[in-house]
Amino acid sequence: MAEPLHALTALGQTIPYTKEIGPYRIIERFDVALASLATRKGRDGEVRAAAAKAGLPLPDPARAASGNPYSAFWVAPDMWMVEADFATHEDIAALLKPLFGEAASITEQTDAWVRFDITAGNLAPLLERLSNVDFPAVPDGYASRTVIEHIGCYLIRRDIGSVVLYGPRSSAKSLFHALEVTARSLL
Amino acid sequence: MIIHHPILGPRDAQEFVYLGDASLINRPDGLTAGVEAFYDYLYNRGNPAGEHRELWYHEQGDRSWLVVTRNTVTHEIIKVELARDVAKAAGRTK
Amino acid sequence: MSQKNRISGGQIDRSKVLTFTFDGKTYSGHPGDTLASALLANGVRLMGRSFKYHRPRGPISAGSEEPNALVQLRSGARQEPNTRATVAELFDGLDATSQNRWPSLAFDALAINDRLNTFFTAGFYYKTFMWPASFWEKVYEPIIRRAAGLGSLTREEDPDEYDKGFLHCDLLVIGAGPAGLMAALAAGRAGARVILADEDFRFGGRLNAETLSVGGRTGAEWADSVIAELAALPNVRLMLRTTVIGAFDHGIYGAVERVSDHLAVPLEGKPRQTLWRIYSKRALLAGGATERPIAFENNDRPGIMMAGALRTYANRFGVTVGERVAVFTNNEDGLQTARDLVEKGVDVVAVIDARPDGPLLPGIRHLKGAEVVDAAGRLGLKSITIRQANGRTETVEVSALGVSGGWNPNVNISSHHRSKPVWSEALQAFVPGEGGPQGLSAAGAAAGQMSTHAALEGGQKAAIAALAELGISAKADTVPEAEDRPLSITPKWYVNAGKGRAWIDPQNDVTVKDIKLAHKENFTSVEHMKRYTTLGMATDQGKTGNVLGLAIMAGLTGQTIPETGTTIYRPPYTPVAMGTLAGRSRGKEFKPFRLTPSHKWAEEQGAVFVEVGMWLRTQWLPKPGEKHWRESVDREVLATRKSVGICDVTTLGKIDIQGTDAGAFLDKVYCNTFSTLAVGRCRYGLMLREDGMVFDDGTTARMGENEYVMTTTTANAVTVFRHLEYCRQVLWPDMDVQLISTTEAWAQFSVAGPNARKLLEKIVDQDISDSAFPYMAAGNITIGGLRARLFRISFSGELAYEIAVPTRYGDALIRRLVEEGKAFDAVVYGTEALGVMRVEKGHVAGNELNGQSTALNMGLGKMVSKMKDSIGMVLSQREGMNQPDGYRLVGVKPVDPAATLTAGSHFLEKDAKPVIENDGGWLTSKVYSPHLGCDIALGYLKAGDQKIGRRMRAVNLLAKTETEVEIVSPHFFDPEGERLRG
Amino acid sequence: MRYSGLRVIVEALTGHRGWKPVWRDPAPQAHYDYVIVGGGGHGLATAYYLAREFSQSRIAVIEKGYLGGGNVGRNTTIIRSNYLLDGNEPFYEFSLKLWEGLEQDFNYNAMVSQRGIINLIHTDAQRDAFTRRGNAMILNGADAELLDREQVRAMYPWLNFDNARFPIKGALMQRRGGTVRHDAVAWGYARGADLLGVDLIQNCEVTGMRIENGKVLGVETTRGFIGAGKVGVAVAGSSSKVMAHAGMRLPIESHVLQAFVSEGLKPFIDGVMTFGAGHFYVSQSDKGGLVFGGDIDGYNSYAQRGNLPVIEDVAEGGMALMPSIGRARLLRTWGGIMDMSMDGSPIIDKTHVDGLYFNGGWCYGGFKATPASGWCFAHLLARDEPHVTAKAYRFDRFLKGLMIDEKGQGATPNLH
Repeated sequence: MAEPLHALTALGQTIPYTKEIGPYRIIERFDVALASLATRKGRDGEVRAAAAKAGLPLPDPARAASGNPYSAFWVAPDMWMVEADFATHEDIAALLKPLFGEAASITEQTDAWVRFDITAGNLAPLLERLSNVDFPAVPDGYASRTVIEHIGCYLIRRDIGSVVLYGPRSSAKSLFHALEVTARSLL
Repeated sequence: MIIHHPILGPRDAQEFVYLGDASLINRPDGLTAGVEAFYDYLYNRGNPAGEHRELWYHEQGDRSWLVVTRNTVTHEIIKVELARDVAKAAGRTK
Repeated sequence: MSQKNRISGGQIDRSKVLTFTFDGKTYSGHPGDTLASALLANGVRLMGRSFKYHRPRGPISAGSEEPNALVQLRSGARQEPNTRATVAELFDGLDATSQNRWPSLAFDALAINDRLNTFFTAGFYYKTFMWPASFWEKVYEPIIRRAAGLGSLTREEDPDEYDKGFLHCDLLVIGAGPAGLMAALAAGRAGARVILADEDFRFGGRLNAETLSVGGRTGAEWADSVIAELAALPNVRLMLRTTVIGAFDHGIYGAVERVSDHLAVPLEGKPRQTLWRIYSKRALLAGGATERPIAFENNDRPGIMMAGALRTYANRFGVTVGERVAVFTNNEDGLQTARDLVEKGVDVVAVIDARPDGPLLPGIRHLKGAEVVDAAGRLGLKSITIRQANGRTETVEVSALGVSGGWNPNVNISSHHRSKPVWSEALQAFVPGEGGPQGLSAAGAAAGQMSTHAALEGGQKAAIAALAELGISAKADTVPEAEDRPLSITPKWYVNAGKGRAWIDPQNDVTVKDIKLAHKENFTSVEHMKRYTTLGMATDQGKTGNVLGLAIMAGLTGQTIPETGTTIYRPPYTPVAMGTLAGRSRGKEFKPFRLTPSHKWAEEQGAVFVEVGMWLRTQWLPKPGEKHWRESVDREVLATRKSVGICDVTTLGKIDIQGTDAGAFLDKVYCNTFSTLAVGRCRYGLMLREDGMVFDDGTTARMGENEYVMTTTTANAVTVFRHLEYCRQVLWPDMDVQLISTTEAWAQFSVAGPNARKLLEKIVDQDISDSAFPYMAAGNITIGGLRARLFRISFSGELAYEIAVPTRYGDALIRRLVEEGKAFDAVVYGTEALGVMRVEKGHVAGNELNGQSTALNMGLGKMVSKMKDSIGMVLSQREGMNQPDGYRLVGVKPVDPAATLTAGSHFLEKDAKPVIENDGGWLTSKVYSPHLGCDIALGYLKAGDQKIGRRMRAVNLLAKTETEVEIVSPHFFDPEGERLRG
Repeated sequence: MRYSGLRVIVEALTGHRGWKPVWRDPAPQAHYDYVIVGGGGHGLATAYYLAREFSQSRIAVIEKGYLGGGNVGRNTTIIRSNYLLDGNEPFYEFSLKLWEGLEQDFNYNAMVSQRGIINLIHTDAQRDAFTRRGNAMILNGADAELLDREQVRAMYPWLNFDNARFPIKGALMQRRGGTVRHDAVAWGYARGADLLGVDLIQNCEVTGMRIENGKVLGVETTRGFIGAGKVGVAVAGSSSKVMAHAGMRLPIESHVLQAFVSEGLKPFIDGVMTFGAGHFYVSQSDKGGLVFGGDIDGYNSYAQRGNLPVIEDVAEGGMALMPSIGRARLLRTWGGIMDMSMDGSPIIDKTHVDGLYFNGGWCYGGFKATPASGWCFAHLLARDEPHVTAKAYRFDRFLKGLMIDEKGQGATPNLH
């Protein structure tokens, strides 16, 4: 058996990238496994039961919820994106499938996305220049798809000073560039 | 424009892709209906100046297809429904 | 030069001196000045030239409605044409030049147009310049174009950055005058989310220009105190230098913040301007009013301006426009200018009051029932001629004249949804009408509440009412006391005197005569009048002149003014820089990049990249010494066909389709059948639009009983996904199908060529022998234990696989393939070689999948199953799409192998003339085939299937070339497909 | 009255006393041989050619608002015949030829200015497509040239050649393309028609159609019933509304198309240019304004106004292509209502109602089509058979599968 393949981050590095711009901190996350989970027709009850058993929250629309070992955010009716620690759950889809059997459709999504965790005292000035989400008004745990400089992303508000952005992996550099120049314009 | 998404609340219409008249829901059955029926279904439109039921897709959102009832003269939006619900109510199944 | 017209007072910082230049001459001013106020302080009245007659002009206003004092601000790449001197904030080192004149502002050769004005009436150009026809482009038009235009644009890239953003509020208050301030205060105190935006660089609106008192303090002081309170409220956002440009649907407003225009150069990293998209639940228009002139002969002399502007310069900027001043008014407001100027010690020689009666101003020569009939002083006002009530005329020397014909509420934004403003007899002006933008109300002068008290009260009321609709209760505080005098206006539009010209639209040189001519020629509807005379089409969009013009037209037609109506108010409220509307989407950032998993590796190899939609793909990889791209591409093709080649095909769309109805679903969306596909197998699928045309194609694999992986073309990945969601939600809502895109989740490489299997066997952990993994097999495998996917499919016609790993491992996989491939002289090939091999094989791609072609056109007609209902099946049977002589896909070879082909060339029979009747079709895709050693092409040829073996001409009339070609089967290479099964 | 340079001089020297109304304002008569519904460019041109080329008389044009108040007065004034498909190209080339002689023909200077139009090429596939198109144009008797990158650079060196997201690789050029002063087209045809005895009736809206035994007898209007031998409807933008009076549903949707003009500038762009990698086209008017536009807003609308996203989209395309226009200011935006048809091409055809004829579905092509549209519609009205260049513009092409789909988008009007 051949030796394992090495991995590259979405920004093309061997180790994830962190950038500090004044009060803004942009951290590329490389340690989160992702899979989509969609309930099959009429199997909602089974899915919720299995999820509860697995320690997998299934938040309401436009919400994210963290759990152990799984966290999740809502992406579409009857569909969530499930997050887990990459080190222990790299093959997240394979780990989830037995838990749900034929009651859910599960698809690996880990490398479809680049994830940036952004922090600052108050992220409103940055995000009001990037996204039409009413960031100061939405509650913590809010999760929504949004467009940033023509790039479709998922935005999760942890709190007023902390946000998680998932963007399409292939556009990681363009998205990072947008975050960078905007943050710099606020110094 | 702002579309009040039945699940997500007010969302900028920029996040949506427009298809057209919601009558497109009523697709004839290809094994029983003929060219005439499909021609009328696909090509002819009421195109009213006033209330118009139309299909919008929340591409930069939750990927729901919506039926939006909108006034084409004032752009006022009167009603927004999930297209799936409308289609089922219209008797569409598999 | 001394500021000889600087007088006492004003909101300028006299402790600091700013120096600036105008037309190369150096002047001084103070912080708080505009370019116009500073020039006037220095005794400069002449600031521009008019559009048509090149008449000398000075400012007529002190605001954004200015039509005359337009200058080129800054120089070099930052040169900024048509900037209003009246709103350009003065900064140290400001450098401005006058425009639309040659050789100089004081002497302009094209002022000859003014002498010839009698020929240049409204629309004269529609009646001449027609003979000879060819002279229009060659002679007349070039002259007109050179003379036309105002400022000039640099050809250099704009060096400044522009930004955009989104804001949300309960109440957007447009304008920070008395009404806006009271509204913001009421709403802010109630805890509502408020945005207060004002285009000026100082809050307060007219309060900054008046001496009147509010709540016992000067208006400006009161404004400052309100701003101080609002600034302390966290729920209030104050936006200075921010113009609300338009009302769009459902409470969305556009606003432009001039972040850096008051600086010589933007600060490092800061934008010049920001475009804000404001989402408001309610909005209040408190944009004030604009004073309008009274037209009289030569009323465009530099030094003649609005009475309110004269007052603004004196009160706010401490500037008098001249030593001897007169005022011409038809309403009470004009008298205030006289009072204030006298107060400032300016010599007010006369007040010419069109109103016959009423009280007289004490201590001033106040002529009742009088009018100004003429003005003299070409480069600057010297004197005016007055006609008194008794008919006696006299000429009075003055260097400035303030004119007030009344005030027009700034209804623009309330009419951006095309609702008509309504006429107020009392004000002799239009006020906002019904049916304006949802959620927008108006207050203050914008709503016709002309006194300060009315504005204060109106602003508060409007805010309380708007918030009540949102369930927010704001309480009414006592309104500070302020003047509350009536406007008392007597309509006066123009002075009917001699033969001279009286200007209505000064920039476009539209005079009373032009309106009369338009009437004579029956251009009497306001829109016809506007378009024929160009009234209101200048950079000020008729803010001062429009109402005057239509009132005069009403007089001529005998209609009332409301019957005559207004033209349409359109966004933007004031002109907006293109850069601001574009924001950061320019240059390389015009659209985001999508990079493939092998991008980093390919960059290291010096690959040439090509834009494919948003993607950058490797086009070819030149080896050292290769001079022409063909050398590289030929090598890549030959090496692949000889041994093995590797290509990144990640950009192809991948859609994961699961659910118990997944197979049935695919039978609906593909014209061929997938429900019968065995698990672990894949099949080529053809997708039609409902109109029966081919939409997309690709290979779809069945990975499990209820699990398929669909591939789409790179170009249609997004639209196919959208279409599938449509089918599953709208057409067949009960189907148990779940979709998600996995395009980016997997790095996928094609490994093609006789040695493809040998190469992969060195890498994958499983047995992939032909028996274990036959042609069209698909399955999950591992690479050193890492989960991966393998598909035995071929686009090149070779024994080929597509192997996929999670994207983060894609870089490693291409390096591994290249490393292990050395044993086989493997190459990595790009999109060019890919294209060569697919054309050799006769596979359709983008140029054939053009949305105008049927399965039949492509020779795939048999794929459309009539046994089941699928999208497009029925309408694909229409007669027009099934004609025997319709287009068919063919292969094309030059008869002379040395001859070249060009894609886009059309087919003609041997001796046929190049006319459309003889058009046989066209070459869709052309490549050079290193195997056949000549150019080959695919094409759509009428009845092509019946013309195999025929010789025709491929004609490129654009290059005037043609090539004799042989029509052949599109399958140039291994037509039996032995290799891919090998 | 005949217009000429001499007349202008004479009038100037005699105080402009002699100028006459450019058209009369007649009261509608009880009956006409032809009633043309729609006083826009196409309706006025139809009436003009009916009278002038087909020697018909007793013609009225009825207009709900003012003459030329629709899309002929709200567009980007571009004329060209650079179409691809056989159904379109002969028609638009016919139109371009009519433009070339129009002013002398109707004695009005509409400023027909053939300053050339280029469609920029950014990919090899685009070059292939434009080569196909250019050849089709020449085969149809039009002019076309394929320019390489350097030829484009020589014309417009200040385009974004060095830092472009989508590089400029060349262009398809039609030198005979250009611009026309749009209002003057309506006024020229109106004046010409009026001089030929056509009654131009403004502020007269159609409220119904009188149809008996499958034959049209006339139109009900806000100014009373007007009888007609034949009724020709040319009301693009409102086609569905008017034809509904005849009980018809059309293969048409109404959409808003915005257009834009900048402040006046000294000469900057000589010809017309379209950006192939973004939604942007531009020219400069004789007054100096940059006139530009992009795509329709994309949703059904009769509101004659658009929204911000398209304005931004167009500006982004403009800045990407011409980085030096950053400091030019957008002065005015406006919105016209387009008949967007199901294949992006127009309809000039009879209807199922005897004596009722239809002209519409012009999509983006309406202005440049004005002369040929008028001529071909007049031909159909007078002769009851389609003009040779317009024979493909039939209603039944959708039923028969003979769509004329230049963009290959199928039955999605907002994508054409």
